[in-house]
Amino acid sequence: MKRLPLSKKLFSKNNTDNEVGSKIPTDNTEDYYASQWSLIWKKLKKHKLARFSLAFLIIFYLGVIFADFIAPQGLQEYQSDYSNTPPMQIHFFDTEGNFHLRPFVYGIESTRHPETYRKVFVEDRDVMYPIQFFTEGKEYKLLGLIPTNIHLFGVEEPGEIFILGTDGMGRDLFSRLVIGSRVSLSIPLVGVAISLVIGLILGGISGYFGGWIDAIIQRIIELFRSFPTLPLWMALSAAIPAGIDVVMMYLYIVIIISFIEWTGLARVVRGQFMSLKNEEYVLAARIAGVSTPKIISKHLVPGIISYLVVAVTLAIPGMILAETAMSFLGLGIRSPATSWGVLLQEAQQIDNVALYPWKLIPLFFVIFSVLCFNFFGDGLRDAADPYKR
Amino acid sequence: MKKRLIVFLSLVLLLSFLTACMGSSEGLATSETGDEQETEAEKEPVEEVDPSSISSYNEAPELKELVESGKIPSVEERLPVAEDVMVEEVYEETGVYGGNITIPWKGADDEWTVGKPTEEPLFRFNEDGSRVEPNVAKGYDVNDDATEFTIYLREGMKWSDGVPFTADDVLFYWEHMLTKETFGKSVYDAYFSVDPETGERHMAEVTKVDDYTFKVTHKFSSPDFLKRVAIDNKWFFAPAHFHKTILPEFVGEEKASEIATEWGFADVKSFLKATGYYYWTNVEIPTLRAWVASNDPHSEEFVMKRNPYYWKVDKEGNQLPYVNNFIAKKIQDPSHAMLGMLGGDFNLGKFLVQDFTVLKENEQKADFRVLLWPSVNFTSAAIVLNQGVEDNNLRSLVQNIKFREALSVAVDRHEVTEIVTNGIGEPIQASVPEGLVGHQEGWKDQWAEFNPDRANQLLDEIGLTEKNSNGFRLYEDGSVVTLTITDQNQASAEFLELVKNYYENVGVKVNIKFVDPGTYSDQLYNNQLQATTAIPSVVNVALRPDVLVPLRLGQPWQGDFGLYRESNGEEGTKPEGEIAKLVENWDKLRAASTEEKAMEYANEIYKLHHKNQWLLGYAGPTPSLVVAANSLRNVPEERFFADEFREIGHGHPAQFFIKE
Amino acid sequence: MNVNNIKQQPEEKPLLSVKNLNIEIQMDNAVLNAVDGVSFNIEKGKTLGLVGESGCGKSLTSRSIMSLNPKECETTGEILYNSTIDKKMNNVNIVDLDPTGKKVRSIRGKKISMIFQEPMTALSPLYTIGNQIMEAILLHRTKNKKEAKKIALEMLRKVGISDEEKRFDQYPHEFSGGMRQRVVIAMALSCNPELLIADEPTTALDVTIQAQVMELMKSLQYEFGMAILLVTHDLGVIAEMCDEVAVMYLGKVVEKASVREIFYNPKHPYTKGLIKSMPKLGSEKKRLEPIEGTVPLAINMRNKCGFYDRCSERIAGVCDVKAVPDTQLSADHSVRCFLYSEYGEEEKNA
Amino acid sequence: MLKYILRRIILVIPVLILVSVIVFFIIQLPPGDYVTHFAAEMAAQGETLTQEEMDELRATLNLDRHWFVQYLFWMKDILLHFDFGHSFNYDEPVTAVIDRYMALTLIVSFITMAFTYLVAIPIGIYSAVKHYSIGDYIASTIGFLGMATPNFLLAIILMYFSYVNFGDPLLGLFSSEYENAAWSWGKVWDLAKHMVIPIIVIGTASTAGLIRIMRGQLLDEINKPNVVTARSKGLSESRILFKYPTRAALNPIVSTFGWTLSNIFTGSTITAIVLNLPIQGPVMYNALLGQDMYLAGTWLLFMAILTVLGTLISDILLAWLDPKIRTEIKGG
Repeated sequence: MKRLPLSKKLFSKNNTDNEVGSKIPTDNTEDYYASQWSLIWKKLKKHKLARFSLAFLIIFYLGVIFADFIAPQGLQEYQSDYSNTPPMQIHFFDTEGNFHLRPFVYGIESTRHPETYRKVFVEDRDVMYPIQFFTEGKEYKLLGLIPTNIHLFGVEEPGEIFILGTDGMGRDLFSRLVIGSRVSLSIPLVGVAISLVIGLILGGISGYFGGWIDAIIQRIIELFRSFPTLPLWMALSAAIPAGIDVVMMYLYIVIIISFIEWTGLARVVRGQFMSLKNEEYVLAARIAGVSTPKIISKHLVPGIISYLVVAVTLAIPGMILAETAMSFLGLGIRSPATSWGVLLQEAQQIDNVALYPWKLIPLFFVIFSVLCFNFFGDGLRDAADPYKR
Repeated sequence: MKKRLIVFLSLVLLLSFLTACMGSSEGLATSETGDEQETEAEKEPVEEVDPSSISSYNEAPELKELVESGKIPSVEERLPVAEDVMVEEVYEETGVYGGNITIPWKGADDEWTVGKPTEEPLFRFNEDGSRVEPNVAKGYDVNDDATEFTIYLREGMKWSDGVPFTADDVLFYWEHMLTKETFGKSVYDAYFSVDPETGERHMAEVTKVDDYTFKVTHKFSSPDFLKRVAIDNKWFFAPAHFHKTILPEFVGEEKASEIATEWGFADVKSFLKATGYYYWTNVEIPTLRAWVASNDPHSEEFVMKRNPYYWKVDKEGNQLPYVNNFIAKKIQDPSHAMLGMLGGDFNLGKFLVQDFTVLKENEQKADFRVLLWPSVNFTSAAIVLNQGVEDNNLRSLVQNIKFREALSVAVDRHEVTEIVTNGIGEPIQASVPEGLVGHQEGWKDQWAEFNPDRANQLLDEIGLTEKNSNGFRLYEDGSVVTLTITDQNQASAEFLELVKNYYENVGVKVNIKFVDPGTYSDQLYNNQLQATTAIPSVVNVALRPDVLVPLRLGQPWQGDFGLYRESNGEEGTKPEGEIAKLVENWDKLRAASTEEKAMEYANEIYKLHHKNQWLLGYAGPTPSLVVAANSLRNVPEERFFADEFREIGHGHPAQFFIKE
Repeated sequence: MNVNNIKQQPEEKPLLSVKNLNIEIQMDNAVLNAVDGVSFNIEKGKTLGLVGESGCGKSLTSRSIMSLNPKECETTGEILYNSTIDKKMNNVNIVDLDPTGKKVRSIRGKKISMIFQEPMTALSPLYTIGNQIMEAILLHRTKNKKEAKKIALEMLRKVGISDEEKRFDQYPHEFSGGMRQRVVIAMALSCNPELLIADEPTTALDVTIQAQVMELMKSLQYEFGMAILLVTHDLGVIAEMCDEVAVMYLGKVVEKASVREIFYNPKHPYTKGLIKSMPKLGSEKKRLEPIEGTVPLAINMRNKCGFYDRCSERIAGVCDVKAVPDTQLSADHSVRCFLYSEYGEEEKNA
Repeated sequence: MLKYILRRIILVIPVLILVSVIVFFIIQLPPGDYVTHFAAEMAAQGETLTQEEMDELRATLNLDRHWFVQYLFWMKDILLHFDFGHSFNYDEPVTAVIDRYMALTLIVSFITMAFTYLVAIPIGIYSAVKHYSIGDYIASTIGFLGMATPNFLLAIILMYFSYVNFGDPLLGLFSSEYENAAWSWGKVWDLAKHMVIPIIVIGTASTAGLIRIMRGQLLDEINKPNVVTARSKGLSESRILFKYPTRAALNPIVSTFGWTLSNIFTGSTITAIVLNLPIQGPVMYNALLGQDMYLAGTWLLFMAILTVLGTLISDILLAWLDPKIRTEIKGG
C-alpha cells in the first residue's frame, strides 16, 4: 500500500505521470503549486454534500455562540400553567382570512380533560400576538461580556411563544435546545479530541516500535478494558461536592470518559502502523535521519487519515449522549443547566413518548448534527486521499 | 383552584356511584363531605354468613381430577370442619374457576411484590383499617385489662401439603424460631407490654390451651396487641413439621449447614433467613396461602399454583381461590410494566399517579380499568429536614419552627400540584389524610398559602438578615445558608428544581444531589443527609410508630434521635423539647391499658406533628393506581393502598376471578 | 545495442493501430483534452516508444489500450486490435468494448498485458508473489494448479530471479524495487501476450537496475517475439529499446519516426529541444539547454500549436491560430508542425 | 507462531492477578456496601432494617473485614477449591448465577454479533463501491440515526408505536400464549414478530460504526495501484473487489474483533432491556450497582480473561490478514 507522503507528492514539480489524478484547477495558473491544505479545501468545496454539511455546522455553531440571543427564554424561566404545551402554530392568515405580513400567534387556553387529567390546549382565536423581532426579554450577557436583554424574537406580555412547545415545567423547548447546544456541541468534541490524541500516541508508539513496548502498551489497554466503569462513576458521584458547577462537572466527566475510550482507537492505530511502517517511504525517511515523531506525524498519520476521520465522526454521537448514561448517578448536566443529552433523557419516559411527542424533537437535532459531522468528515477524507480521482 | 376541587370530587363521587350500582355493600368514598364520614365508623358489618349453613362444597376442575386420581383427598376432607371454614366475601359476584392473575415483578429479589398480595395473616384489618377481623384465626377473646388474649384456630385446617395446622405450629414458631431469632429478626415490639411506672418492657408468654386454641398473656395491658401483630408479624405461626427437618436445634449444626449448602446457601444463617422469613418463594416450604410456589423464582415466569388445602370458600361453598395460578412475570425495566399492561401481558398492576393520563386514555383500547386506591401518604411532594443534622448552624435552623414555616410558605403549592401531580393533588400541607386515624382539622391548610414576604420576614426574625452579593442569606459566622437536598430517584428532578427556585427566592441557597440507592442509604444510616424527599406514610402511629416517633434509625427526618433509642442511649443524640415529647407520649401509649387511652396518646403525637410540622409537604396525597384487566373481576374499586394493609392484598385476591 | 530489424512482412494490418484517439476530462468549468487526435501503429514484434514530458497524455493513451482509464475520462476514436494468435480478434475497436465486459477481459493479461511504473505499489502486499503470478495463468492458460505453478516458476527464472522456489512463497515487501519489477514483468508475460505495454517501467528504479530491466525486456522480446509499447520520458531508454518513436506534447503526437530519424534528423522544434537537452557522453561540459517556459494546460488548444509559447521557430499568425496538420515527410517520418507544411496552403498534409 | 502464542498466554497470568486486585478494589470503592444497598432495596418494598440487623448481616457476609482481607480469602477459595464465593443478592454460589443465564446470553449475543457483522460489512462494501449513491446516503443516515438515539429511547418509541398501531408492544421474545407452548409455526411466527424491534434497535446502533469504518477503509483501498494491476490481468470486478481492497480494508475491524468475545458473554444490556431478556448484562450491572462483591468480581475476572484472549485473537487475525505484521510479530 504505497503512498507518497501527501505534501511531497503534490508539491513536486516532476509530478509523475499520474496527471489525471492530481488535476489542477484551470481558472488561474499561479496556484499551480497550491499548498496541500488549499488543495484539499478546493477539492472539499467541490464535494457537494460536504459543502452542504459544513454550511449547517456553521449555522449550528453560530447558534452556539449567540444562544442567549436566539433563545426567547433563559434557562431559569418557567410557567407551570403552560407545562406540556404543544408547539404553537405561527399564522399569517387570521380568522377573517386577511394576510398579515408580520406572522402572529394566538393566545392559548389550557383546560384539563375531566376524565384523563390531560392538559388540553386550545387556541384563543380572538387574542393575537404578532411576533416581534429584536424584542426586550430576559437579561443576559451576550458572548458572556455585553449585558443586554435583546432577543431575536418574542411576543409582548402576557402572550407566550413556544415554537417547539414546552416541557413538564412549562419551559420553552426551543430555548433549551439552542442553549443546550452550547454544551452538547462543544464539550463532547473535547472528549473526542482527547481520546483521539491518546489513542494515536499510544497506539502509534505501540505499533511503530513493536517489541516489548508494544507488549506493555497492549497489556495496559487490556487492563483499561477490564475496568468496571460503573463503580468508578458511583464513587465519583459521591466524591463530587454538591455545589460544583454542573457544566464543569460535565467537562470532567467527558475527560474521564475519553481517558477510558481511547483503547479502541489505539488498537486500530497500532494495527495500521504495524502494516505501514515497513513501507519504502517510511524506511527512506528513517534512513534520511528523520526523527521518529516526525516520521509518525508526517508519514504514518496521513496514511491512516481515513480511519481517523471516520473514528472521530463515530465518536461524536457517543460523547453527546455519554452523560445520559450516568444521570441516574447524579453525574452529568442537571437543570437549570441543560444539554441535548438531558433533553433526550427527559423525553425517555413512556408518558412523554405517548402524550407529548414533540419532546422528541431534540432527537432530530442530535441526529442531524451528527450526520453533518459525518458527511463533512467524508468530504475531508476524500479530499485528502491522493488516489481519489 | 376551586375548579379542580370540584372536578376531583365529581370524579370520586362518580366512582363511588358506579361501585354502589354494582351491588357491592360498602364501597368507601374518601370524599371530603363530612356527613358520610361519621356514619362509616359505627356501620354494622355485613351480616356474617354462617359457615355451617353451607350444605355442599365444590372445587376447581383441576382439583377434581386430582381427587378422582386419588392424589388428594376430597374437598370436604381438605377444608376445615364445616363450622370453622372461612367464608370470604366477594366484591362483585360469585366467581368462576380458571384463568391466571399475571403481575410484573423485578425478579427473585422482589419477594414482597408477590408476598404482599398472597399473605394470610393471623388476623387481618377490615376494609377501613379501624379494626382486625378473623383470618387464619377464627376469633379471639380478651380479658378486660387486655393482658390475656385467647385465640381460636380453625379445626381441620391443613398446610398446603395436607399436614394439619394446629396450635403446635404457633407454639413451635414462638419457642423455636421467633424467640430464638433464627430468621434474622428480633422479637417484634408487639409481643412486649410496658410497665406504666418503670417503662420496662416485658415479653409476653404463649401457652397452648388445646389443639386449636392458644393463649398470649402479657404482664401489663396491651390493648392494640392483635392490631400490632397484624402489622409487625402477620404470620404468627410456621410449618413445624418442615422446620424440624432444617433447624440446627433439631438436626444439629453440621447437618444444618450440610442442608444449607445443598440448597445452595453460603451459610446456615442466610439459609434460615430465606426459609424462615422470605419463605413464600420456595416450592418445598408448606404455606397457608391461596397459591403455593411451584417453580424456581429466578425463571422467566414465577408461577404460584392453587393451594388445594386453602381453607376459604365463597358463600356458595366454592373453595377459593377462583384463579388457577398467580404468575409473576419478570421485567427488566419499569417501563415494561406499563407496556406489558397496555399489551395485555399483565392483567393486574400498580402504578404511580404520573402514569394516570396514559393509562386512562388507553382504558378502552387495552381493555382494562384504572382504579384509584387512596394512599395513606401525608403528601405527594415532601421536603424532609433532618432535625439531627450534623452541621450545627443548619441544625439550629431546621429545629427552629419559624424556619420551617418560612420554607413552607415560600413555595407556590398550586404550581407544585400542576407540575408534580399533573393537577390531581391538592395544594395543601403534609398532613394525615381524611378517613385515617390521626386526621386533624385544619392541619392540611397549615402554612399552606404562598406568601414569600412572610417567609422573608420570618427568616429576618430568626436573624438571617445579612445577604451576600447574589442574594443568599448568611449565618452569623458569614457562611452561606445552604441546604443540600439528596435524592435517589430522578423522578423528583422537576419538583426539586421548583423548590430550589422558591427557596433561593427567599435567600436560602439549595444544592440538589442525586445519588444511587446504595449511597443514599449509606448516608441515611450515617446521618449524612441534610434534607430529602422521603414521603411520610403511616396508617396508625399506635400500630407502626417509627415513621413519626424517633424509635430507631432509618427515618431521614429524625436522624440520630432514633439511634439513641435503638441503642438505649449508647449512641445517637438524646432528643429534647418537642421531639422528646413524642417519645414520652409513645411510652405512655405503650403502657396504656385500654385502646381509647392508647388513642389519646396517639392523638397527642399527631398534635405534636401538627404543631411542629417537622415534615413539609407541597402537594396533597395522590391515589395509587391499581390497574385491572376488564376480564379480571372482583377487584375492589377503592381500598386504602398502604404497606400495613399489604397493598393489593387488602383487596383479597383469592376472590378475584377471570370472566370471559 | 539496437535489436536487429526483424524482416518486415508484406504490408498487412498492424498488430494495433490507434486512430484519432481523444480523451476528454470534464473539469469544473472546462473540458481538458488530455489526449487529442493521437494516431500510431504498433507492429508485431516491434517496440514503439511513446515519449514526452509528464502531463502530455502518454500514460493515459497507453492505459486506454487496455481500457483501464477511470470513469471520468471520455474516450473516443479507434484502437483497432488485430490479434495474430486469436484469429477471431480482428479489427476489434477496444474503445467500444465495455471496460468490465468479458471481451475486454479476455484480452487483458492474455493478449495484451501491462507493467507499471511503481513496482512497490503494483503488487498487493497481502498475497505471495507466487499467488499473484499464478492468478493470470489460472485465468487464461490452465486450470491445473501444479502446472500453473510450474509456468510461474519458469517465468521467475526467465526474469532472472534466483532461488525461485523459496521466492515463490515470499511477499512483495521481502523484495527490492528492482526485484519487484522483475516479478511484475514475469507476471505480465506469464501468458505470452502479443503486446506488452510498459508504462515507465524503469523510472522508479536506479540506473543500474534500469539497464538490467531493459536488458531483460529486450531478451524476452527476442524470445517471445511480443510487441512492446514503451511509455517513458527518458530519451536514453528510447534510444536503447525502441524501433519507432512517437513524441507527444500536450496530448498530441507531434512527431513520429524511426528511432534513428528522431535522434539524427529531428524535425519538430520540441523534439529538437528534447534531443538538445539530453547530456551527451563525452561532450565537453557545457550547460544543457532546457526548453524555456512550462507546459501549458490542454484547454482549448485545439486550433493552436501547443508548443507555440515555447517554440523558438514559431510563426506568429499561423501557429497560434490554426490547428496544426500532420505532415507525412517520408515513409517512416511524420511531423505536426507548420514549418513542414506550406503555411497558408490548406490541403498539403497527409 | 506457536511460540508467540504460548508466550502471550503465559503473559496473561500476571495481567489477571493485577486485574483481579484492581477490580476487587474498585467494586467496593463507592460509599456503603452491599448491606446498605440491600437496606435501600428493602426500604423501597416497605421494610426498614434496623442497625442491628444490618450489622449482623454485615458480619455474616464478613463485609466488616478490610477489603484486601476479603480479597485474599476470595483468592484462596478460588485457587484451592475452585469456589468463586457466594452472591449476596441471589444467596447462591456465584457459578450458579452465572450458569443460569449463560446459555441464553450466548445465543442472543451471538445472533446479535453475527447479525451486526454480516449486515455491516456488506453494507460497508456497498457504500464504498457505490459511494455518494442513494444507497450510501441511506445506509449512513440509518446508521447514524441508530447511533445518535439512546438505544433505550428508540426501543420505547418503537414499542409504543407498535402498540398504537398493532395493539401489541411486542415485549420480550414471545407473547404470553406462546411463552411455554411447544414449538409450532405459530410460535416461530410469534418469535419473528418479536424480533423486529430488537433487530431495528441493535441493527441501527451497532452496525453504524462498522459500516462507516469498512466504507472509509475500502474507499482508501479501492483506487490503489495494485487494484489496477489486478484489473490489467483480466480479473472480473467482483473477484478483484473481494480479493484485494476488501481484505486490505479489514485491518481496523480485525484489530478490535477479538473484543467482541467479551461482548458475546455479557450480551448488550440494551438488548436485554429491549427484549426483556434475563441475560448476563443486567444481572452484572445490578451486581456492580449493589456491590455484590464476589459475583461482580468473578464476572469481571472472567471478562478480563476474555479481553486478554480477545486481544490475542485479534493479533493472530491481524498477522493472518497482513503478512507485514506477520514478519513483524515473528521478529518482535
